[in-house]
Amino acid sequence: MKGNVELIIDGKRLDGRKPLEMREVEMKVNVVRNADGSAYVRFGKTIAIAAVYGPTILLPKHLQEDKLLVKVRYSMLPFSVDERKSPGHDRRSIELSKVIKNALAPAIMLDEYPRAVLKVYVEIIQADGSTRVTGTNAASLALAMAGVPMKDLVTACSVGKINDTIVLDLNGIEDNNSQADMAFAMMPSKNRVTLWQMDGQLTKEEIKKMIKIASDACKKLYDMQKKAIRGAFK
Amino acid sequence: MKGNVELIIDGKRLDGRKPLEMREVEMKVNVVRNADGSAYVRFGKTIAIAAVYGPTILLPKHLQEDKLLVKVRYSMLPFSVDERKSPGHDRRSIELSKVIKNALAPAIMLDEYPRAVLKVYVEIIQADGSTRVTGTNAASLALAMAGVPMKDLVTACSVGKINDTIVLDLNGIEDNNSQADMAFAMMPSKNRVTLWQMDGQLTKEEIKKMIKIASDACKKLYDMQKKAIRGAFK
Amino acid sequence: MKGNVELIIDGKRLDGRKPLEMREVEMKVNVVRNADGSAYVRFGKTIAIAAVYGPTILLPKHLQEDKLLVKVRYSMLPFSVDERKSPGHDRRSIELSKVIKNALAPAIMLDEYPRAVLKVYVEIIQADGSTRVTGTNAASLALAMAGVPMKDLVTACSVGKINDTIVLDLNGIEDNNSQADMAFAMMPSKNRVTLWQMDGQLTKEEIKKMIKIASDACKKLYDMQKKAIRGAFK
Amino acid sequence: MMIEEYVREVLNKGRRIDGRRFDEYRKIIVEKDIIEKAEGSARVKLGNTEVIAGVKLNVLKPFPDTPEEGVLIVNAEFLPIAHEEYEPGPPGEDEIELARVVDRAIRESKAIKLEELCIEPSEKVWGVFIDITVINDDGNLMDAACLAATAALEVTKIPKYEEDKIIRGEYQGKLPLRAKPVIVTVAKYGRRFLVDLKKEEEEIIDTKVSIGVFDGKVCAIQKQGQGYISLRDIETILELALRKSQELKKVI
Amino acid sequence: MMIEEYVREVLNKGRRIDGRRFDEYRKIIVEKDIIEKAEGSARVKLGNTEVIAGVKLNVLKPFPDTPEEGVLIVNAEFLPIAHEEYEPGPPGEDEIELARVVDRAIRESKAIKLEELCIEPSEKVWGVFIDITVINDDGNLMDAACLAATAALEVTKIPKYEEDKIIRGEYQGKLPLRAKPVIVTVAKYGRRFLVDLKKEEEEIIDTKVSIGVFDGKVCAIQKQGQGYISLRDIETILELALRKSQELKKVI
Amino acid sequence: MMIEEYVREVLNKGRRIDGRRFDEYRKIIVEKDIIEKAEGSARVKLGNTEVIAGVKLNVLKPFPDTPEEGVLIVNAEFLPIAHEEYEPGPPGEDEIELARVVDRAIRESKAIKLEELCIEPSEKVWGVFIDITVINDDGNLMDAACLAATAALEVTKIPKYEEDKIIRGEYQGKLPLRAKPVIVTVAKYGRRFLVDLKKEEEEIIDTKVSIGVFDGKVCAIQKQGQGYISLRDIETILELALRKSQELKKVI
Repeated sequence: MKGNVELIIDGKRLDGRKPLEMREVEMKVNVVRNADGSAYVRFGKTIAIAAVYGPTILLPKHLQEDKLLVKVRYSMLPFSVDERKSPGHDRRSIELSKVIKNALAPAIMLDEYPRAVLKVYVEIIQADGSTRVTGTNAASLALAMAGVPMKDLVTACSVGKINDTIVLDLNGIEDNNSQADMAFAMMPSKNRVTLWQMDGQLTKEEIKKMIKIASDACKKLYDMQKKAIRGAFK
Repeated sequence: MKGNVELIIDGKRLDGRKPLEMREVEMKVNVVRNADGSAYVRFGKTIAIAAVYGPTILLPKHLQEDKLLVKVRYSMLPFSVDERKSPGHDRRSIELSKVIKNALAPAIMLDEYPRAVLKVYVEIIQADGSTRVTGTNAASLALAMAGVPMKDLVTACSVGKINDTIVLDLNGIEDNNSQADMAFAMMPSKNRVTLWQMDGQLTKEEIKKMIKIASDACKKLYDMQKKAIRGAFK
Repeated sequence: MKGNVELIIDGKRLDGRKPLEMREVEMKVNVVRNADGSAYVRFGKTIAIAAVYGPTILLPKHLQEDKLLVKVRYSMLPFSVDERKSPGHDRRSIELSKVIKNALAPAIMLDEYPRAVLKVYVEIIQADGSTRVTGTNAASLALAMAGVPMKDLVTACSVGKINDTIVLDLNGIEDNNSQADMAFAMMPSKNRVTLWQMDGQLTKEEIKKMIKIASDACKKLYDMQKKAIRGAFK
Repeated sequence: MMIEEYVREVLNKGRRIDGRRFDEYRKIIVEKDIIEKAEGSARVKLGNTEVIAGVKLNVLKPFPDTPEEGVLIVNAEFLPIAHEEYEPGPPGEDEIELARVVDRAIRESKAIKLEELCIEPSEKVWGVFIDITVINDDGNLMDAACLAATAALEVTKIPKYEEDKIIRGEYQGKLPLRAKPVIVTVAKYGRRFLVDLKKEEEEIIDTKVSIGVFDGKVCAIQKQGQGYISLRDIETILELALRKSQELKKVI
Repeated sequence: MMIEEYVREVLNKGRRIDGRRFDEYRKIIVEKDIIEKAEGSARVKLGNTEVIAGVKLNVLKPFPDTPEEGVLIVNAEFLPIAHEEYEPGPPGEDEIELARVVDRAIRESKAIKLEELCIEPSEKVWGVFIDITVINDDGNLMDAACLAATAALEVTKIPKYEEDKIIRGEYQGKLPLRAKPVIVTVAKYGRRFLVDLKKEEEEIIDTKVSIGVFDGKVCAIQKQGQGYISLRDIETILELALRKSQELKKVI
Repeated sequence: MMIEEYVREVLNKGRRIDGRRFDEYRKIIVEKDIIEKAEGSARVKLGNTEVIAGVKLNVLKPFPDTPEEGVLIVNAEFLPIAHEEYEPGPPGEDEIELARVVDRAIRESKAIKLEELCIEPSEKVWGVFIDITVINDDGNLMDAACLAATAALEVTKIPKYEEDKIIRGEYQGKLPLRAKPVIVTVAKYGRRFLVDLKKEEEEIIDTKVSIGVFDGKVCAIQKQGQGYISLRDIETILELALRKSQELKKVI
């Protein structure tokens, strides 16, 4: 079915955006009082809350490693999607938890916390496409607010191909009907890519073009992240 | 549907009882040879066996607390009900295990066994209403037989409202069609209430009346419990 | 249905064998490079791979015993059977794992490895009857290749009754339609029986006759096992 | 330990750590319709405690003994973000108890007109799934959860259903309701009765009774914790719960 | 350790700790129809070992390869009340083995006339669920379990079935039976063969063979434990099992 | 530790522990149709890494949004025989990731003509179950798994289906295919790019990107591991993957 749905009419996407336009983005920090760090990120109707607990000593002892163990858990609330999702960790959530962990870990100074564990939870409150990148942005902010030493923030966005057009920040209907969709995250100040996933059909040239669009978008989002953090310390 | 079934005809309940009449009650102790303490309690066709193991040292060490940890598990045997119940702990059993634990714990001298665990198992052999209170009575007897130091026995019964009449000791069909049913347990010699649950619709005055009936009934059951214990030491 | 299917026509079984003829047997050792010992055994279309890891120290400490703990896990690959078997350990696999463990343990010098654990995995790659005995033969070879000290090899075969005839080495269709089938394993050099299971209907005399056939067959298989081991050290 | 002793000391002096009266709730904020994807939703803040309830409707086969009635399912999850001691995994006894007590308050008060949710007798009825998720736990989850559930039901709409298909995002009307149950949890500390415990208070007070109330009547009772109440406390607890329920009802 | 040594010492002297002969069962008590809610039930006491079996009937879809036959399901649970080492949880290998061996003894002896349990070919047949629950474990659960299962089947009635509904508590007749299988478990200690081990004996004897018997024929064999028997033991074991099965059959 | 240091030392000198070039695969052996019971199967050896993929076909209800299309299900299991660290149990995150990336490579390249697998619209379609089992893990399971899956699909036949029944062992024709996707996993160590890591290399290299390729196009990308790549590495990685994919395609 993919690619058969008309998603761009007169150069505009169904929600009125231009191809390379992001949805409205909102970022807030310290939204979960009990957590050591937390953040709320909204891309259009996609809403993620992330919270960080730790680092704390990992027990039992025989599981300890010589660097910080990062645990990430991504999940979607039952009412975040059209058809109620029954609670519990499905295969998709397990994969995305791993992918987000691998997106964040390169930015964390893992060596500073031997024998410790850090818990990062990403809850998707509402899902309208691009949940993993929205969640990654929230998790990165939550880590920063928790005071976890980081080499840089991690900033993420999605880019895709719909109706033969490359677009930024896919929403739900675009995601479901895309010819290709790519999730991407980087440490913007160092051009280091930490998350890169794609499914669909693309040529090498298309991929290169999309990477350029995604990395440019990340730089804008990076400024918003930094602003959200600064706001908390005002 | 509740309340539409005729359960009281000419002042008599379907099993011939008067509204405030209990079913035949039978109590036996030391029914499970391997257990440190055990008891059998029957209210009409509702049969519960409870057994206690412990207190024993809680392992691993990091789970130890400075007072006795009481674990309670209530379950119904597969053939105890009309439609076979598949084995395993369902949500109802988990809630009732907690409720029974909270009914028993106030009577146990928890401080006397730091770092220890006590296991209380309640098996419903046959279910015809009022299983949680029948099980609570059995568990209380089993604790006493196991020599666990207690402030008092815990004694339990159910009271409900059917066909606008308040009745004592609901059986299965009454429970399923009641306007309200209440489970109640107390330490009778001290008038201390340790279990109190209700669902249905009641006014404050009705509740007060039911509590009076339940606490009076508990005092009679208390005598039977004491008699069962004394019998074991004759 | 059992016993109604014609499985022997003109004295020949459906695959052309005579009643007391085994299927083609193939045995190879060291088929899994990472394992401490491994083997492949094929009885006709039934294929088993076994691998052994250990003995290693058993952790956590409080689980240690004064002799070697042998863990066996038998399982069938999803595509090994006509109707795909979904992954995971079902009741049949749990029973067979125990039965194979009890077939192997008497041959292992358990006292030589206090506080240790030995892991034996049996994977059925393709199932066409007699999988537990094929797996037992493979596991025994894998143990020998792992250098686990043994009193003798364990050798196994199946024998059954179909169309009122006693037959050796049941295949899948014979197994499903047998009047009786028996799984048998022994330490051949000492006439010690370590696995003996039967279901069906048999007289004492029939059982004695079948045991004779099975033990004779085991002695032939024993020579093949020894040959496979010797081949590995050539 | 230090905190526990401090909380006790303050309580023993007849005060609470945040200066409230014993029968006073923290500030309550109720926001409705916050999740567009849900058929109904609400966020409730009780001080720092935050709970979101979402309602989803689905078409189900009815139970055989009520072939013409909709089905109510209540589920609760203490999200691991909500407290450092919460771990992901299957629901624990506290989550199950909370869900079941809220379920009873809604079911027994007949808050939802389930009899109007039949699509085809014995075959198809609406299933009303209420999912309660705890975002931050600073105590008194039970009252917050019931508030959130009731508030979410208030704004729940029934999706269009055409040719055996649910059309998500389009609606045929509001979920028919009859009552607005609330739960008031009354705790006992020494001889005093408190409402709306903060987390620190819950750590040291192990006797609570949750009372479900609607229209001045009681529809659910659940004694909680490893403590006891006296027989003569019962009336006090009921009266306090009935009184405070009036306040709670107003905020929905 | 002390107890184990004592048990060994007594056995080595040719006696048993409770004074029985090697081929002697403890006192067997069988009570039938003890659970009114079950379609059939029995309690078996073998000395201090106590097992309850309950039979429930349900209407099921038959297996595709036997569209006109009822379905037999046997399940076993070692209740946590039965021994201090039993924990609640999913069934362990011992529970599964026990259930499967009893299942085979009943199935292979064709004890139940499953072919008479068809309601509507390929659509509806009776499912016979036998649940074996261990109340107290003082050894030899296998023989006690099969006795309880067979005794429960003896008194099992088929519920009335009208207009696609089971009417619990009313019956259309007895479950049709063909055989009364029993299991005799023979243990080997040194050169001796024993029946009906007590728990203390099971701790030190790790070679057992369970033999299912009906009408003088064998319908199930299961060697258990991490020991071995000699080829020449087989006849002795079979003869002992066949002989003792006569006794067991009488008590049902 | 010693081994890890050795592997690093060799890599730092611009060589690999088994003497291969950085862009060189180990010897690849592909055997097809090795499991008669499967509708399709293949064994792939990448050096000492061994993977078996089996394909089973079953009749399923289609997804509501694709009522005329067959269903693809990919599952992976790292058998406990394959490595001393693999334990039996539910699939872990590595097994799930591997299955899902192979699934995407096959699905997005439209390798299987799912639209030709409809038996009865909205009711019955063929379900294609690909089970990937790792027999021995010596690194680079991803590439080996995709090779095995694609090779197994190449020889998969559709069973006969008559009167609502699958006739196992008889076939109506080949599974209709459109593409042969392969996965090339490129790893980065320092400034070097490697393919086909051995297990010892995987222990020290924590940055990998798996690229699914078919007909010169990319159909799946998955960055793995707790490392990062630079923006400018992307082109290098894509080119290396596209180049090596030609080789892999030939061995199927």
